[in-house]
Amino acid sequence: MSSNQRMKKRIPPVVCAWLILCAGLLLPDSRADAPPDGEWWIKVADTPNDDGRSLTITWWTDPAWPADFTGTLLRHVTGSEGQAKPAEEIGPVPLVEGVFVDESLSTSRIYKYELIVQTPESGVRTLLSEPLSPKAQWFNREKINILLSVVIFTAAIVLFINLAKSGQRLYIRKIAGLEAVEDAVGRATELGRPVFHIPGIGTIGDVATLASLSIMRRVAKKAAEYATPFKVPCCEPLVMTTAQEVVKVAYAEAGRPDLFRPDYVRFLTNDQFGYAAGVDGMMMRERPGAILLLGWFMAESLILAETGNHIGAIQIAGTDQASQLPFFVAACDYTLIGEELYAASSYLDREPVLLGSIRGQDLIKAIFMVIILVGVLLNTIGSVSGRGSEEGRWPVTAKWFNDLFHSPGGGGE
Amino acid sequence: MAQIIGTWFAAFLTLAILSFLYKDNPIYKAAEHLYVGASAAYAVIYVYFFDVKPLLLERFANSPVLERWLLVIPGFMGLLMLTRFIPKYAYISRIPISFTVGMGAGLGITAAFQGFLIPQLQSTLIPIVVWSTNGFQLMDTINNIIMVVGVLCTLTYFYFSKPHTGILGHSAKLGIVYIMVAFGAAFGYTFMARVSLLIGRVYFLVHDWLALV
Amino acid sequence: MKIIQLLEGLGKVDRRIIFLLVFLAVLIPMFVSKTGQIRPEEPVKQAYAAVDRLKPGDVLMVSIDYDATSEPELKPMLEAILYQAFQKNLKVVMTGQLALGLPLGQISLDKVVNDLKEKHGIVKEYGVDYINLGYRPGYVSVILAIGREIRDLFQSDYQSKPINQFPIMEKIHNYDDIGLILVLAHGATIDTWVQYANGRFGVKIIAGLTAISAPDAYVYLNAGQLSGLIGGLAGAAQYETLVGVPGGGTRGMPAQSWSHILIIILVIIGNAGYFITKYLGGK
Amino acid sequence: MKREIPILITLITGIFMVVTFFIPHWPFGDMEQRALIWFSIVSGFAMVLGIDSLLAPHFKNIIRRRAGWFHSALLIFGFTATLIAGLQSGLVRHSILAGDGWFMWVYLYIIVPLQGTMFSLLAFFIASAAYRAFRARTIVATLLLVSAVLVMLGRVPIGEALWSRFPDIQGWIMAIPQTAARRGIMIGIYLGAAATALRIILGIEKPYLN
Repeated sequence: MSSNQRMKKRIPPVVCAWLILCAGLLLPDSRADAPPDGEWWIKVADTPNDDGRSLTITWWTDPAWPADFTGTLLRHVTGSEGQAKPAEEIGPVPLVEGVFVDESLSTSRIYKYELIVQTPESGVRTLLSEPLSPKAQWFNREKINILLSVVIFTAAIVLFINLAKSGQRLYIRKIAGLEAVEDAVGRATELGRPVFHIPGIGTIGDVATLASLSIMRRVAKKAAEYATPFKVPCCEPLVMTTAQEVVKVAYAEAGRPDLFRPDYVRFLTNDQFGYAAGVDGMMMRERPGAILLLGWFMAESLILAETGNHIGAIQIAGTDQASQLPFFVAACDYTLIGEELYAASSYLDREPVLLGSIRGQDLIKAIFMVIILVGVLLNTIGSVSGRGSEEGRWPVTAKWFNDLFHSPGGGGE
Repeated sequence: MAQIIGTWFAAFLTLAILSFLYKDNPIYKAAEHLYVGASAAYAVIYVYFFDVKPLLLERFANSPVLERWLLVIPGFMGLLMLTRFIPKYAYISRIPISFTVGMGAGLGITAAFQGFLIPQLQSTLIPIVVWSTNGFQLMDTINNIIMVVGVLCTLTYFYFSKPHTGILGHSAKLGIVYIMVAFGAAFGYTFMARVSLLIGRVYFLVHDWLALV
Repeated sequence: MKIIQLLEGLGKVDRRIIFLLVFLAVLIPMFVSKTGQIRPEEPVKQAYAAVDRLKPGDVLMVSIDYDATSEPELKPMLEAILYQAFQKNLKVVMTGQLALGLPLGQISLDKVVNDLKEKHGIVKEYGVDYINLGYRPGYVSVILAIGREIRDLFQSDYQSKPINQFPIMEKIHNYDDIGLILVLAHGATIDTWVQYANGRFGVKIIAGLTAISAPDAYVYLNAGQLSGLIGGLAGAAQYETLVGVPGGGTRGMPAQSWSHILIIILVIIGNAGYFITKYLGGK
Repeated sequence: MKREIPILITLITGIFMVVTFFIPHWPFGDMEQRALIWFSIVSGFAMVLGIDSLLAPHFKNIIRRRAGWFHSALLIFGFTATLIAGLQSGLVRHSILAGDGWFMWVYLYIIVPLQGTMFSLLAFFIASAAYRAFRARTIVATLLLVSAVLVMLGRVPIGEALWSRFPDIQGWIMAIPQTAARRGIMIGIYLGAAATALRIILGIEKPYLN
């Protein structure tokens, strides 16, 4: 049984382990439940998963009051050396809600909370909580599903990279745009015209720009072999400095370090449309034979692509900005849609290690599709059986399954 | 007074850029170079007054000691970047480059999962037969089916490690159908945005400059 | 044969003629046409309802996340919402994530305040009914700081006057005191507002976006992270119709109609020329 | 040595950024925003290199009176004028956003018209690109063309005058099929971005090193 099949055996258990682990750790925290004898109380607890600067105060008074009935909440602060400061009034709080999160506190102080309730029947009653000082947690439990996703993702990629190292022949489907890169540079050389590589307006922090730099290395090497001028106008200084290194290394690899001229890679301006104006001017005057538009683009994408089309250059575009892809599809000869841009470096080199990472990526995509199918099935049964109402729903698991993928800060509800 | 001169100068620059549509000409070339120069200086002013001064200098001046030493890291990395001016030591600049590339890559992984993958996966877990308290919802059912089929097929189009034949081939073909409909829609939707900008410029020429309307 | 050559020419019109037609399609309606009837869409109605639900005295925070390049689309939205907010006696707090957007926001603020005084006799006072807190760098850290305590980063307004002297700021500390946030953006800043302000602090957000970034925000509207979405100049015109104050959006719509019809005619002509060349041209 | 240290730095920084994402404790809690601020600081320094790379060739053009030196002079004039205006507003009027400062004049009457007009060229280019590219050569190309026309008709009052259902069709196309395809493309994009980032951290892909 080749390692491929054996590895296939191990996927289902990995997915199930993940689902169970996710569920186990995501059990809802303890909710404020009504005390048996209706006695009023106030409790202070450290807000979980925070940097230790906030406390959560919960209280129980009389649930029958109107929603907007308020009491006043006071905060008593004692410094680290024990000196008590005067009570600070936090302000009116709706009593029925029963919870308040106090922010921007400090881990080195101790806090006590006093709730003053003014009611016609029972006059003034005050509730005083236990003293507590906030603690910072070292792990954010709400992000457990993200941690597990990243771990599974990395495991899949590394697994397939090692698989590839052991000589496993790996397939990658044809990407038209990348096939055309080589003959685009060739055509520009025949016409004796330069090749432009336009890395877009992204910064070094954008992964699309990093992918563009990876492709730039292979294209620059080809241009060096054909001794064709290779121009890279940049819109961000950090990208320019990195691109200069990339092109220098590529020319050295092609054995033509002498041909490399630092002003091949030039910074134009940081402004999106100043850059477009400058590059359009360069295109009209230097008439490149091949233009590569790869990286992070915004609205200026069509200004560049339409001018390139007008001067008759072969244009290969690729970006991860879904909003700009329609314009590249309309104006360029080949377009790398989103993920095809990231697969480019693996495709052009066919290095087993890179192809392995593509296989790992596809495995995660397969897992995503399985999750969607399972989720859709559960939700459909839930919707049909419950006739839309909450309590009648048979697989209560549907809501629980959806909550597995709640992302704090991602706001997925 | 400054406003009148400004409006006339702005009108000249507007017409100079529009002349590029006819053909590349010295007036456009002049406006282009003026623009590249002015916008580069505008970037320098912007970066100094809104990035380096407040985030490094002012924060360094009035923040607690611990925060202050953390700021030394980017400041030091920035200085190392300037070694590129001396060809002999230019290789030292690889340190800040590798540092920023590492930071960008590290941020990229977690942001991808927290910011998009997990939430969007969650919003695709929808029923494909929709019942609500007042009975069967036909429209919602059709919409949800189209949504789920669309997401799955588009994902198969990006499947690299298997040839697109058989079921995978059909779903990839349906995927490219969805993609092209989405591209056409986005193209049509955004034409209005571009025209609005042209309306803004033409209104400036006609109203602020020539006061015809 | 002459006619076929002519018809084939339909497929190869020189691009400069197309450019001239586009220019005329925008220029002529400014002198001639009046706007057709505008019917507001669901996302725009939701945005209008989100503002309408606020009670007098509630706070509307406006974030100017655009600059001059997308002002033609977003300025009409800002002014229409400011009219609505001031007529409902809401408190308006303006800030922004793009430094050079703030002066443009201030110009619109002054314009609406003056119009209200001259045309409707409604007097709005700086520091009491509205305030402009100016720009603070840091982007994500600014959005998070407002969640904790707005004074962590905003001690003074855009003219560096201390904010505690202004009555409007007395009861404003963080998102709990803000009824609704209006984000006017031309790019990805809406993702950050949704991710942090709505995701982490649960404050309601409506977005006014350029037509180019509005398609991305449908996923947020669809998932309930946004309470309303105004997209492009059409969205601005629809919102102006709801508020009943015609402005840049309504004025621009005739030129939009003419240019859209023009591009559809061009596509039809292009295809006609293509098919004629393909089938008849061959003979 | 020139290869191993950068690879090591990228590895350590990358893993550090992933791990701190899960730690709320100070100083790791807001490491994300700290990183964004650090980016702008390092890029602030790199701006010096950028400006040198921009101005140096143009200075050479002027000194050597090469063809087009006048345009280079114009570029340098634009640069110095804006720099002086920025310093005047920033230092003399304490804020470059000051309404009556020189910088605001340069911004409103030079940068805004140039930026706005360059952006508005897109209205022309979209029309010529649509005319040339929207040809019903294949079924898929026809879909692109039909969906673009339907959405355009749904966006303008004249479209609605032709048939009242156009806006609803446009709304449906944008909300359902467009959202589905965009979500599929974006899931692919973010997975690809995460994989590329991982390859860079692990040193499998190092574009700027040999």
